[in-house]
Amino acid sequence: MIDSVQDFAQVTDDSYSAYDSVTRWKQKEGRPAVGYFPVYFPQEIAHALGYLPVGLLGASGRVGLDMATAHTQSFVCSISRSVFQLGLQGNLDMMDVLVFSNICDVARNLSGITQRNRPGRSVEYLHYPINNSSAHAVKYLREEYARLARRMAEVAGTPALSTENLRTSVELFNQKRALQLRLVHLRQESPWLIPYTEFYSVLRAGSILPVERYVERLEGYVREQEARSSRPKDGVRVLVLGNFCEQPPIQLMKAIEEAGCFIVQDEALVGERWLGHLDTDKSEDLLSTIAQGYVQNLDPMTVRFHPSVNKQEDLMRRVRELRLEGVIFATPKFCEPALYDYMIGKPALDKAAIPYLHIEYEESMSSFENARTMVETFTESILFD
Amino acid sequence: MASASAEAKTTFEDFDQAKRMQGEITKNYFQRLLTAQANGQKVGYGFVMANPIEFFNVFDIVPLYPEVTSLNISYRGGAPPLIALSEEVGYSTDACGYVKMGVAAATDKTSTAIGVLPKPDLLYLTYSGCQIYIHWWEQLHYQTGAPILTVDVPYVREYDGHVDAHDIRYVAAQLEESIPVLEKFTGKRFDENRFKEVMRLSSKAWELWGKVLEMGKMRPSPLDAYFESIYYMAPITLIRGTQECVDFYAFLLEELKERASHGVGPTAREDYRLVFEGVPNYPFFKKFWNLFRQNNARGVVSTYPKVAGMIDTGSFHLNTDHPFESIAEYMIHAYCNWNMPLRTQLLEKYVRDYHADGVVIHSIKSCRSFSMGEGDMREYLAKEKDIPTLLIESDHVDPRYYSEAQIKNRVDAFFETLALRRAA
Amino acid sequence: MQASRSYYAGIDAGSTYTKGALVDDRGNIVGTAVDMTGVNIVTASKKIYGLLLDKTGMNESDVAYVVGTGYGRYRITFGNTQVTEISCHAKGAHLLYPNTHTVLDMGGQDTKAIRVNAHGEVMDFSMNDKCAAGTGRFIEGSARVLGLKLQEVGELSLRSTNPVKISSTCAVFAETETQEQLAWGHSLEDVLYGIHASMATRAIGLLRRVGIEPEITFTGGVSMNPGMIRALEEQLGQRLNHDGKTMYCGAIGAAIFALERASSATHEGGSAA
Amino acid sequence: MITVGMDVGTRTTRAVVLEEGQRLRAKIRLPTGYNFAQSIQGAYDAVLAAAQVTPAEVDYLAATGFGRYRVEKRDLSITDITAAARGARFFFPRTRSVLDVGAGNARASKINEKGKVLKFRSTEKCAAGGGGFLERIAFYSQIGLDRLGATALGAHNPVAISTVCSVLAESEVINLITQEVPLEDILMGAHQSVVGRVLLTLKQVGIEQEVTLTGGLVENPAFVQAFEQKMGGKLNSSGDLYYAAAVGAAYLGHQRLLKKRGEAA
Ligand SMILES: Nc1ncnc2c1ncn2[C@@H]1O[C@H](COP(=O)(O)OP(=O)(O)O)[C@@H](O)[C@H]1O
Ligand SMILES: Nc1ncnc2c1ncn2[C@@H]1O[C@H](COP(=O)(O)OP(=O)(O)O)[C@@H](O)[C@H]1O
Ligand code: SF4
Ligand code: SF4
Ligand code: SF4
Repeated sequence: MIDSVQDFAQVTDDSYSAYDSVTRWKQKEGRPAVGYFPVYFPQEIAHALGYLPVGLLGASGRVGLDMATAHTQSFVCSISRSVFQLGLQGNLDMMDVLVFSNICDVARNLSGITQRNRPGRSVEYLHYPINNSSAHAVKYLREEYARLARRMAEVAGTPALSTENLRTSVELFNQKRALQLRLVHLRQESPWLIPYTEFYSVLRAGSILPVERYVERLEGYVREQEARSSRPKDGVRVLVLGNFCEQPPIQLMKAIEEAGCFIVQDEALVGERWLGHLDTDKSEDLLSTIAQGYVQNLDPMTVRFHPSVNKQEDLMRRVRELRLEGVIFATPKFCEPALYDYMIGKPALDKAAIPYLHIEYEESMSSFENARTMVETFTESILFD
Repeated sequence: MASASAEAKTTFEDFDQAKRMQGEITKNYFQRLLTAQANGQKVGYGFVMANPIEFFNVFDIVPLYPEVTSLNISYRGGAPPLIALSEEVGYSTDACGYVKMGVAAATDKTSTAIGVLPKPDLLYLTYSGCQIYIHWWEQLHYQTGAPILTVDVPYVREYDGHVDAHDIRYVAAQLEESIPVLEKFTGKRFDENRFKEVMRLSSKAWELWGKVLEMGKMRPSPLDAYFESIYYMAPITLIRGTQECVDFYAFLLEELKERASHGVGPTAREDYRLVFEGVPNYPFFKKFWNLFRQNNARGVVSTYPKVAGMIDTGSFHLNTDHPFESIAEYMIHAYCNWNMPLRTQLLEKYVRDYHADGVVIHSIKSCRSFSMGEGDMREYLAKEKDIPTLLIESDHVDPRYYSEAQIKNRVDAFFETLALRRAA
Repeated sequence: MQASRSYYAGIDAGSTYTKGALVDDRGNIVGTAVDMTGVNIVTASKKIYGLLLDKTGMNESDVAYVVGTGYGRYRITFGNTQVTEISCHAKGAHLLYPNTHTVLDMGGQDTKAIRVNAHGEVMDFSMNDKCAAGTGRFIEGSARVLGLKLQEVGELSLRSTNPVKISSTCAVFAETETQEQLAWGHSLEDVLYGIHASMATRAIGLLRRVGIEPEITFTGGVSMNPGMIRALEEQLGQRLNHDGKTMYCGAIGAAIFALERASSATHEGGSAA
Repeated sequence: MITVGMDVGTRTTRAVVLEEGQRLRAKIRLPTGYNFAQSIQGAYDAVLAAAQVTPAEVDYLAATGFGRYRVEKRDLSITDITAAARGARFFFPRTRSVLDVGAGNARASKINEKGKVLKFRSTEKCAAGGGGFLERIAFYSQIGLDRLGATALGAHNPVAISTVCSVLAESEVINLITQEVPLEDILMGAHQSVVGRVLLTLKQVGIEQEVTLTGGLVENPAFVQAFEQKMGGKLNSSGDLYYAAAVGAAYLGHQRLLKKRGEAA
């Protein structure tokens, strides 16, 4: 169990820059790797093609941005610049394919400039439908997936996607998501059991470890945590929104906890567990199943647009169900999707008189004083009168 | 200065009548817009970038483009109070200025420099080129309760500009799906003949507008395809699909030919030919233009007027025989819907085709759809292709981001290097 | 005076300091002068011009041509013409170090990276973007807030053993961050070096935009700051040209332009004023 | 009961001695500098001396401000927003909105009748939303901070300085100076630009009467005047409010002590 935690922490650390574990894996397995930019990526497809899917989650402030600065301006979020810097430095060279998608304008254009600076190597772009009320959306996404699978097979010279492989992969990833969700629920109920830092690195390891190994480790870990009991502690139950893409500095999340808050739910790495369970029994066309899983999933996610879901009502539902005492909007600096979602949530919280706080972060920030002061005041204002 | 005599055209003014006509067209359009709801018409909000406004025409929906209203307001100096209104309720300074202005203008009774704007009856979400469009309509949806009608448009993802058939099918299918929705919304039947007629007029206007912009290839160029186009691009957006629109571009084309034959242009001489990229700065538009005018530089071609449609790239045809597919293709080929390498190559091609001396990129701090990647564009043009390239930054509507001394310094230095190259 | 009107002056009216330089007709630097710009650029530039003449023992009549540069270049009323400081720094750096191919100018309110050709002409340039973090003003601000003299800041930072990471992208914010790091108990030296290191990273980003080609000449007021020199050299892994004159580079370049313009003006038989 | 409140700010450290949570016995301020331990000790010693109390007589020490954790002898640390709110109420009991403007940023809060913070917000970091900007301008224009406000009040036609970034705003000021715009008008413009940002922050939490200003800017008459004009209402401000956060901390310390003693009894 200690081993798992260390293992998780170590690979998490690795994913902050060098991705050495990916290089080692490739050497050992002789198979390709695909790096995917957040938020969501159909990892099972990559897995079924023999790829190791690896999340590109920025460099957590561990690299200087001198090279990225030459190509990008200062008014874009850190994750885009640090992923770009990693690419320019050659730290992503072991990735046979990089995939970006339409989560925002920054990510969309990042695909092209990454391609331009990675001559002769594969950079793919996936379009996730935004119109889930169209009868053609699932079909469209299925074709996108099929296209991507063809490209990836071509790049790596691996055999084309087979239904059998895909079925095995979907089942594995079903397990992974189920375990992650169990952990998420456990922390929702008893947030004092696992410190956020540990919880985060456990989840994050899932974006870099081979799924077989991850599932095995995670199973033991989750079981052990579920069996643990400790005296419930007092804290302000908060929901943290905004960190769905750029990873907040772990120090910031710590500062929130130290100020007396329990982060009962947040959006870090949501894309990893977002699909929940996919039913593999019904269909022979599993690509459609995966596409359907995306298009018809109505769970709220900032970078998804559902004309039919009311984000405000959904937020209030979460306030009730999670027994929240406050909401913290922790938005990455310059991340417009997060900033606009804040403006949707804010009036609803105002109306219901639920306290909320807005702080901005950058992955490379090294000073948390301002944030700490704000969070402390926020908790003081909830706790004392 | 003596006033121009009636018969002979003597001053530049005399060759600048299309701009005045455009002013009239815009004025009339605003008039129609501001009275639409009182006249029982529906107001649909739409986006400028490669929009299928032909559908609005057929259903008699009056379009309101918050991008256009915002730029007009900010051209008239009216942006700060609207931006302030939005920031007071919590919008970030980093958010797109158009959105902040648009949201404030749609709030109850907000009066703007062009009047009290009607609220949306329908939000037409065409996702060509900018992701903020989605967030913007979401804001308005929660604010006003107006329904959103979505047409998803995939990004041009291939670096050679290829667009998959499934992309076109997907967009065309959605356009077809939107017809019953619009019928229900307006209570009118879709009139196919009318639709074809509108399409025909649109194509005609596009064709003429394309020819107008091609005039920039002449040396000297009779027009400034960046600064003057700001005015000229209004009709194609506001009143496309009408005879009036076609007439406007026909007139403009004639006027420019006349300018060419008289050797008249927007600057005294043409010392420099420049390619412009990016949204202009509206609050300081004239000052900004002057920085270039003073140096006798003309924008001979620019990407900005192409936001409405990529008329000069060979990827554009409206075809009445396959109306849905051809509109779909047009929507996919929106400038900001192109990936960055394509955009960069287009600029490079412009430099060649238009015999330009350099490229000016005006980067908008709060618009990542345009600006994310412009740094890399500069890298490529300046470093790999040795094309003099100037990158300057400010905002399209927010005067707080314009620092005159800084920009002037850069522009002056740029002309110094151009002069040096010329001498060499 | 034996040869009247054979001297050429450059005045660089910067945001912080106004600098002046005088060269003779072969381009030798005869003298330099500097003072705070203050609120009145017109007076400041006149004053520097006077100072420059005093120091070199010249009269106005000895000077054939004056070129103004810097932010206040249009206010240098006695100047014959003006050139932007980008061209001037390139020119000046070329004079001081003829093998210069890249110039890094760090001044009070902007940082510029300039690529120059073998004649000291600007091939490409890039300046700090809209966001002003990473300019000399930032060091000045930190010095003032900490109650230090400008000259002390760089020196002190050299004594750092364990530099603190200052990562704020914002100059305004970085000032506060500096103090916060101190409040958390980091040593002054370490915090100061952290500031220099973070500014160096930004400056190198700008240099990369134009391409880093040796030799690199470091100009502007910040080239007087040993902490900045160390941080830049460490991160670049190469040496920079700098000396006591690089601060005057803009003015020197302007003086050279004065020389060149004056000679071409005589050829054309006219005055550029 | 004697409680001491210390507010360790980025520019100045303020210390106050409060008797029975009611009577302000002494107040003192010293520059913070970079040697925190020294300024904190200095301010502590000085304020005790001024109040004529010995260290042994101090019952409680509450610290606030960004350097609060460096006050090693503290019994309690409180954030500046909470402390400033209580301090504002101490001097102006009918306060409902508090505006605390220091060097780095401005914080606006809405409080209830007991001084509890209901909602708050600080100026965004990418903004010239604090007194530091004015300090720079004072330095640059060679006017001196003490005379800055008074000079600005002589303006006839203030020119707007609109840039968001304070560093760039300085360039703008320089640019205006080169255009020979009268200094007073530029200075007032600079004040108005800070006012604009601070007022925005206040509006984001909602303005409720009475509004009290705390922190360093109470010493700047031009800021106060420009603020009142722009807000269209009165602002409580007095020299004592420079010490509001320190007083608020001392007051909360007193409350804490009462509670503890009550529990013990
Ligand atoms: N003696 C010095 N030691 C260290 N730094 C200095 C010294 N003199 C000037 N500087 C730095 O140089 C900057 C001013 O540079 P300068 O090139 O004169 O700017 P500008 O041209 O904008 O006036 C100051 O902000 C300061 O950081
Ligand atoms: N004597 C004064 N006259 C005018 N303004 C002053 C004076 N003293 C301080 N200020 C203003 O107050 C600000 C400092 O406020 P303060 O509350 O001391 O900051 P902090 O809490 O960060 O130490 C300065 O930036 C300055 O603008
Ligand atoms: S952090 Fe926000 S702006 Fe940046 S890539 Fe992610 S979604 Fe886009
Ligand atoms: S982000 Fe850019 S493209 Fe999008 S609405 Fe704003 S200005 Fe237009
Ligand atoms: S305030 Fe800071 S982040 Fe904003 S533009 Fe200025 S230096 Fe940059």
